[in-house]
Amino acid sequence: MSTLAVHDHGVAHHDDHGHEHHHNQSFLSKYVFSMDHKMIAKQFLITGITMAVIAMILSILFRIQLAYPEKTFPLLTTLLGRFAPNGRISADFYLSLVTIHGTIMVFFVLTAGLSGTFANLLIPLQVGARDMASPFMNMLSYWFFFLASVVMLSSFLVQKGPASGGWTIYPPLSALPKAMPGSGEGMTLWLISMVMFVASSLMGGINYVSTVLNMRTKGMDLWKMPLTIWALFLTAILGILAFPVLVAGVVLLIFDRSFGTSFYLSDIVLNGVQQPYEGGSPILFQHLFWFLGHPEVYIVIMPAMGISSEIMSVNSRKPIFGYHAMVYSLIGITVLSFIVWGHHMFVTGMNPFLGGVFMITTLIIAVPSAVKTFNWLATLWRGNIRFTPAMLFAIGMVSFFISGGLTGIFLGNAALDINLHDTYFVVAHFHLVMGSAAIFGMLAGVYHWFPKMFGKMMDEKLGYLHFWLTFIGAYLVFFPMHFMGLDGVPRRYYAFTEFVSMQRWLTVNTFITWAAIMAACAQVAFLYNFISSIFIGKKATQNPWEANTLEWTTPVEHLHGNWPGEIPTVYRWPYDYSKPGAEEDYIPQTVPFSQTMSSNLPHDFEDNPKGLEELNKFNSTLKANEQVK
Amino acid sequence: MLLGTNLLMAQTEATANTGGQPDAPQVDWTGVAYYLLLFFLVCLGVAVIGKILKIYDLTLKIQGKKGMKWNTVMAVVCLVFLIAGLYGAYWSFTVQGSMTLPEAASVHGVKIDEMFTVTTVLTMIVFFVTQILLFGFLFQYRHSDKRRAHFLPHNNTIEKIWTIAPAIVLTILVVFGFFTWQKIMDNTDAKGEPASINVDITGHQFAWELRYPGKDGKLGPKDFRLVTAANKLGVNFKKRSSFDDLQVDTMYLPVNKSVRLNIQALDVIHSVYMPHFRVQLNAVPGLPTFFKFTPTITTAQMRTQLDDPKFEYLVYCNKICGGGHYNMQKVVRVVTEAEYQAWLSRQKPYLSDALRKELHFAAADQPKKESQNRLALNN
Amino acid sequence: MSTAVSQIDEIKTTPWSGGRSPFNVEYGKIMMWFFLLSDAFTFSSLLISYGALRFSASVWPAADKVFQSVPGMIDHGAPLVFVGIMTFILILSSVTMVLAVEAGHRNAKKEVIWWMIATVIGGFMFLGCQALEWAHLHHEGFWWGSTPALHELKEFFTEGAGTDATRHLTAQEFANLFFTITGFHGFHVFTGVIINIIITVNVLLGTYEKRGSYLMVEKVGLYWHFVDLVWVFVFTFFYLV
Amino acid sequence: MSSDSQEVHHEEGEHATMTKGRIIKVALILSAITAVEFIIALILVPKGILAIQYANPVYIVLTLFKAFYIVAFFMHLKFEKVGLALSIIVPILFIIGLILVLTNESHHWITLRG
Ligand code: HEA
Ligand code: HEA
Ligand code: CUA
Ligand SMILES: [Cu+2]
Repeated sequence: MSTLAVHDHGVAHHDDHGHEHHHNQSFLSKYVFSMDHKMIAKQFLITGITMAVIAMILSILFRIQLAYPEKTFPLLTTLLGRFAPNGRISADFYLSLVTIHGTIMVFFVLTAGLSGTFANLLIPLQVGARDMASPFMNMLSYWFFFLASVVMLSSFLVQKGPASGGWTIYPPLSALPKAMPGSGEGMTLWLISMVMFVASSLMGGINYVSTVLNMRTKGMDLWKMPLTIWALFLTAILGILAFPVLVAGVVLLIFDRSFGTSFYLSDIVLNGVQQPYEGGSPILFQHLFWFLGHPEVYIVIMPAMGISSEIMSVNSRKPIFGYHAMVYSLIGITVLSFIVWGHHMFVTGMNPFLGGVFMITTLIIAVPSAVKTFNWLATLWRGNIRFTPAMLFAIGMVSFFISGGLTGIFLGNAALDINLHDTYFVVAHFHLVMGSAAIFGMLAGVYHWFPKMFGKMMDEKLGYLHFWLTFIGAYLVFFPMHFMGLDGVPRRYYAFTEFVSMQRWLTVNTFITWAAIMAACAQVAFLYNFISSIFIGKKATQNPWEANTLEWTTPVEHLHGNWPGEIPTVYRWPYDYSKPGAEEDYIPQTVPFSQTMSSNLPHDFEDNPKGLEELNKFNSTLKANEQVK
Repeated sequence: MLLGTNLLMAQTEATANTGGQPDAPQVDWTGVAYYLLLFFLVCLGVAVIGKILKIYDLTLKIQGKKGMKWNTVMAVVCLVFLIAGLYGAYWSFTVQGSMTLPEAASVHGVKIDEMFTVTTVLTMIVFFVTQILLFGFLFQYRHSDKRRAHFLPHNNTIEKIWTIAPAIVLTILVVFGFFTWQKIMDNTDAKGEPASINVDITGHQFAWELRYPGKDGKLGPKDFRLVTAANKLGVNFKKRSSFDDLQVDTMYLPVNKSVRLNIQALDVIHSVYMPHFRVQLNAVPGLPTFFKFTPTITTAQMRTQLDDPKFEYLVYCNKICGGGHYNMQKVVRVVTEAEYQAWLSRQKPYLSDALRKELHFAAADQPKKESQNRLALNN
Repeated sequence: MSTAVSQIDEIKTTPWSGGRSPFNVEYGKIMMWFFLLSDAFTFSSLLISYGALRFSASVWPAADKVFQSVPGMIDHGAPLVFVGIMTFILILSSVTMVLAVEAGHRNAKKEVIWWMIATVIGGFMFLGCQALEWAHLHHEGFWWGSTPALHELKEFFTEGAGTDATRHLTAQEFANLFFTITGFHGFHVFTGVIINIIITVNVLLGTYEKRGSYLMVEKVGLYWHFVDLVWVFVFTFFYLV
Repeated sequence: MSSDSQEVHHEEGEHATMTKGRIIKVALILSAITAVEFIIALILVPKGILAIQYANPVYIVLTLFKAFYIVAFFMHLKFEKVGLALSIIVPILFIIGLILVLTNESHHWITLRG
């Protein structure tokens, strides 16, 4: 009766006097060291958005350099001091900007900010639990993430600037402090921050998994879970299995940097001076990194997929098409994502034989992705579509995922990757699929669950403005990059002035930069909308989107323990929208079939023969009565 | 004296508005203010429009009408976006698409380009179809109170179809790609075919070093411990094969001859990237890699093709390697066999006089012979 | 109709249909299991890296020549004896830990305490041995980024294996990997011991008695056995293979 | 809600399976295997009865046995639900993938270094 006693104790106690308990909760325990999953979700979200905006500003800074490589901007010197002497960002700092931009966006925005927010908010609410399995570790998870963010940003304060070896920190570049300024303290901080981050995501991950496994409410079997939960669950598993490998890689890197070992280093002469390293292999690091790195990119997209599926079903008032297929494709992606990492290393010196193998596995991943894409389209087909901002962003996510995914097919082909690797084609690919699709998934989630998080509604019109500017902006930014890539323009280049063949892209670069600035400005609409709605937004009703999932059965006013009384029991899958014969066009999961006799279908009772019997009896009696009349 | 104070003032002024960066140029704040103002004006405009819309909405409602149908508006915008987008994509393909690399200048490059065309065709079909369906549906099935959505949870046959269809397409791509890849990466000299020319290319921050074999056609072994100012690559001169090696500063390649690039790096990872030949492989310190290819178009021919008299093939560095990464190039000239031989005979041996001194070779008889045939080479 | 309702609203009570743990396992234990799974990936990656580097090396120090002393007692010619002792200690401490868990199931507080204390002692003994082992190797000249002098190196290899250069190179690689990986494992043992102590104290204070179950001991037990498990692999790949 | 799940959990005395006797037995098996490993390492191999390249696979197999006993009995996964066991075992396949790839790579490195 033990631990559950502990953890149930908390719940019981909230049932009894949770309500009056609220106002005499101290500020610290309510807002700062909160153990309530809803508050932690908000903390993750707000930190995530802050990081996102910072990383976005970084991207604008280096875009300015790419657009006006010759111009000087005294303002930059004022802002960046020694990093931008006489009005121009220095070459090394450009790389720092890119590196930190990438790192923050991938890990801090789209891993912590996305999974962290929505796993914390939705898992307990949608599976019907009082809170996370371990609220305490949940809190720790956030605070580790917060620390990691602080450390990462603090690296802008060190003399030689932040890490600048690219977010993939390939050694030897990242291992030799003398190789470039950013590989000094900057890289050290990067590594420290990363270790904390992994700790955070690990604590989060095992929490999510055990919550989904153990704490589903009565009737919530796996095939009644919303796709968001499926996605977040599998994402958590990916994290648990992938991040530790990065830890191993990072540990070895730290030793190479600070303890004179040579795991990744061999035969190095750094500007004329022999280094005492021998026997290591840089490729080893690349394997360890990408064993995480590739699952990571699916960690980034899968929650977005789940969120979009949910939102598209709700707003086209139509069950998600092929629910089972959607789940199986998610599982397929999860499994496959562990055996394709080599596609980042086709031309890095990996054994060509492996290149061939990885190319096969990589292209297979397109199949589950295809299933998802087509099922989304089928969900819209003959729907009754409501264009809430959330819906628009979900659709944007699909559009971007198709575009970006298809470019992935080029890269996945080892033969083509020879000429595309590390060009702007790759940059275009991953921005479409991650910088746009995944971000849009996150934004969709924010718009959709804002009422649940803050009990207020966001302004729709501003939402529309935000969507169209960002959507068009992102396409304008990233579409042309493909063609730069096809012209062999390499990424991580400080300026395209030194190669005659690249100079003709300058106009395009200027255009891209201004498009980016526009898209960035559009985020102001979002931020204003977000913040103002928290305070002056109009009050939300309990179920503003007329959705079926459990979270909308909780009161608008948050209370620790989520449901005032008993946790509701679940009777049906979450996608009974526009069911023929039902009076409403949605039937929440908590409505028993006996209350919807007119709309029940045989298909609802696949795993309940008795129920099916009853249904048939009921229908036959109906017929009989009609004949009587 | 006066002058002095002036200077001083200038100083303080400078530091005042450049955050302690004496030598930094003046910020022209008016410019900044201008942009900020512009931005605020835009925001203001947006706000005003928003208000107007709200009021218009209200008036409509007051008149008992249904108010603005934002849903329909959005649906229409989706349609507009679809059309505009399709045109944009088309424009981008034609205009920017025409700015991409010229035809492949190597044997395997042609294969890669075929691969690329096939992939492009297949994926672009998918691209246009799916995007049209996506936005088409949005407009077609926009909300209306009269209709109810069509309850359709699943349909196994169609799901099977669109699982298998992509699977087939991808199998085609995989098989085609797999064999292309195998062919390209197959690095054993085919029987009968003359051994390919060995070219040694070594990357370091931030330049490429080239080394060609001499008469013996063999490159001498290297060891990073032997690197010195004069012996940049650490060539080992205990071995005879090293003596006639040549140091060159432009990569000359005979057309239609198989070339084997031996790729190395001294400090960090670099990447030998020759887009025109569709050649790329990383240069990894401690792990010599190589890439075999056959150039097919001479620089001269390419110049006429692109009617750009200044055109040059280039080696880029395509793996982040530090501050100079963006400017680490080497010129490649593809020439006829004759030109190549002529050029080759003009090249200086790697074993420079400075290096001889360093190695105290003056005494040894070996180098004497060396120097003679070097003279021979020179005239 | 009422029957109809009850049956039509039937919700399954199978393990997976919600309202209970599908594995009949309390959440804390599931978390521990998944943490261990994750940690297993870390160690595997480290060991795999070791493997990759070792395979690509031409020669490698012979374990029975590197480890042939019992610090403080025998200085030579006792290959693998000392590590044998270490291994045995760790296995034993694992056994005592299971016994503690087993006693926990019988709510036999006294026994739990004794077995836990035994486990802690075992842990400390292992750490002590590892410290000695490290000290000895360090004394011989092995360390991160340093090896014994060239002429001494011969004795760590099977006769005639490799050249001076390769011997030095691989000896260095060996040292780096050995200290890093055993260090990482030692760190785990150390944290394990700390946790065990905390738990022991809690048992003494009767925390779990009040709770009515010694599940906590069981969870910590899992961690402790995992540390043992890792050692089994470290042992094989550094001392035997 | 989940409290009753725990009730269920605690009524089932699944731990009864790990008796003192069995613990001792497993402990003995583990020590025995270790002993065998030592015999191979200290007697068979030096005496040339078993060549090292054959000894290594034997070591690994024995190690896997030990691993099995520790996980199955000490961590008593053998007595947990199959589901849990599988969810722990199956992911290990990915590790095997990593092993295969890196072994292949390390051989490739040898050929590259020449
Ligand atoms: C959200 C993140 C995300 C996602 C989902 C993907 C998805 C995919 N990625 Fe991407 N990728 C990245 C993020 C992501 N990638 C990042 C960040 C990098 C760069 C890292 C760095 O170097 O900095 C990268 C780099 C990258 C490379 C390495 C390029 C290089 O460095 O040389 C490759 C190569 O194979 C690749 C392939 C793929 C493939 C095949 C998919 C597939 O999953 C795509 C599948 C989807 C579709 C195919 C579209 C929908 C399907 C249909 C419409 C059906 C019909 C389609 C067909 C029949 C073809 N990606
Ligand atoms: C989520 C991932 C993400 C996002 C959103 C972005 C956004 C942008 N990126 Fe980023 N980028 C990366 C991930 C991302 N990037 C990565 C991983 C790299 C590789 C780094 C490396 O090489 O090591 C990279 C590198 C990279 C390069 C290559 C630099 C080089 O190689 O030299 C360029 C060049 O233009 C670029 C530009 C931009 C621009 C203009 C934006 C603009 O911001 C786009 C316009 C704005 C938007 C589309 C809106 C985004 C919205 C928000 C950020 C707010 C979000 C709020 C919530 C989600 C609640 N990025
Ligand atoms: Cu050299 Cu990049
Ligand atoms: Cu990938």
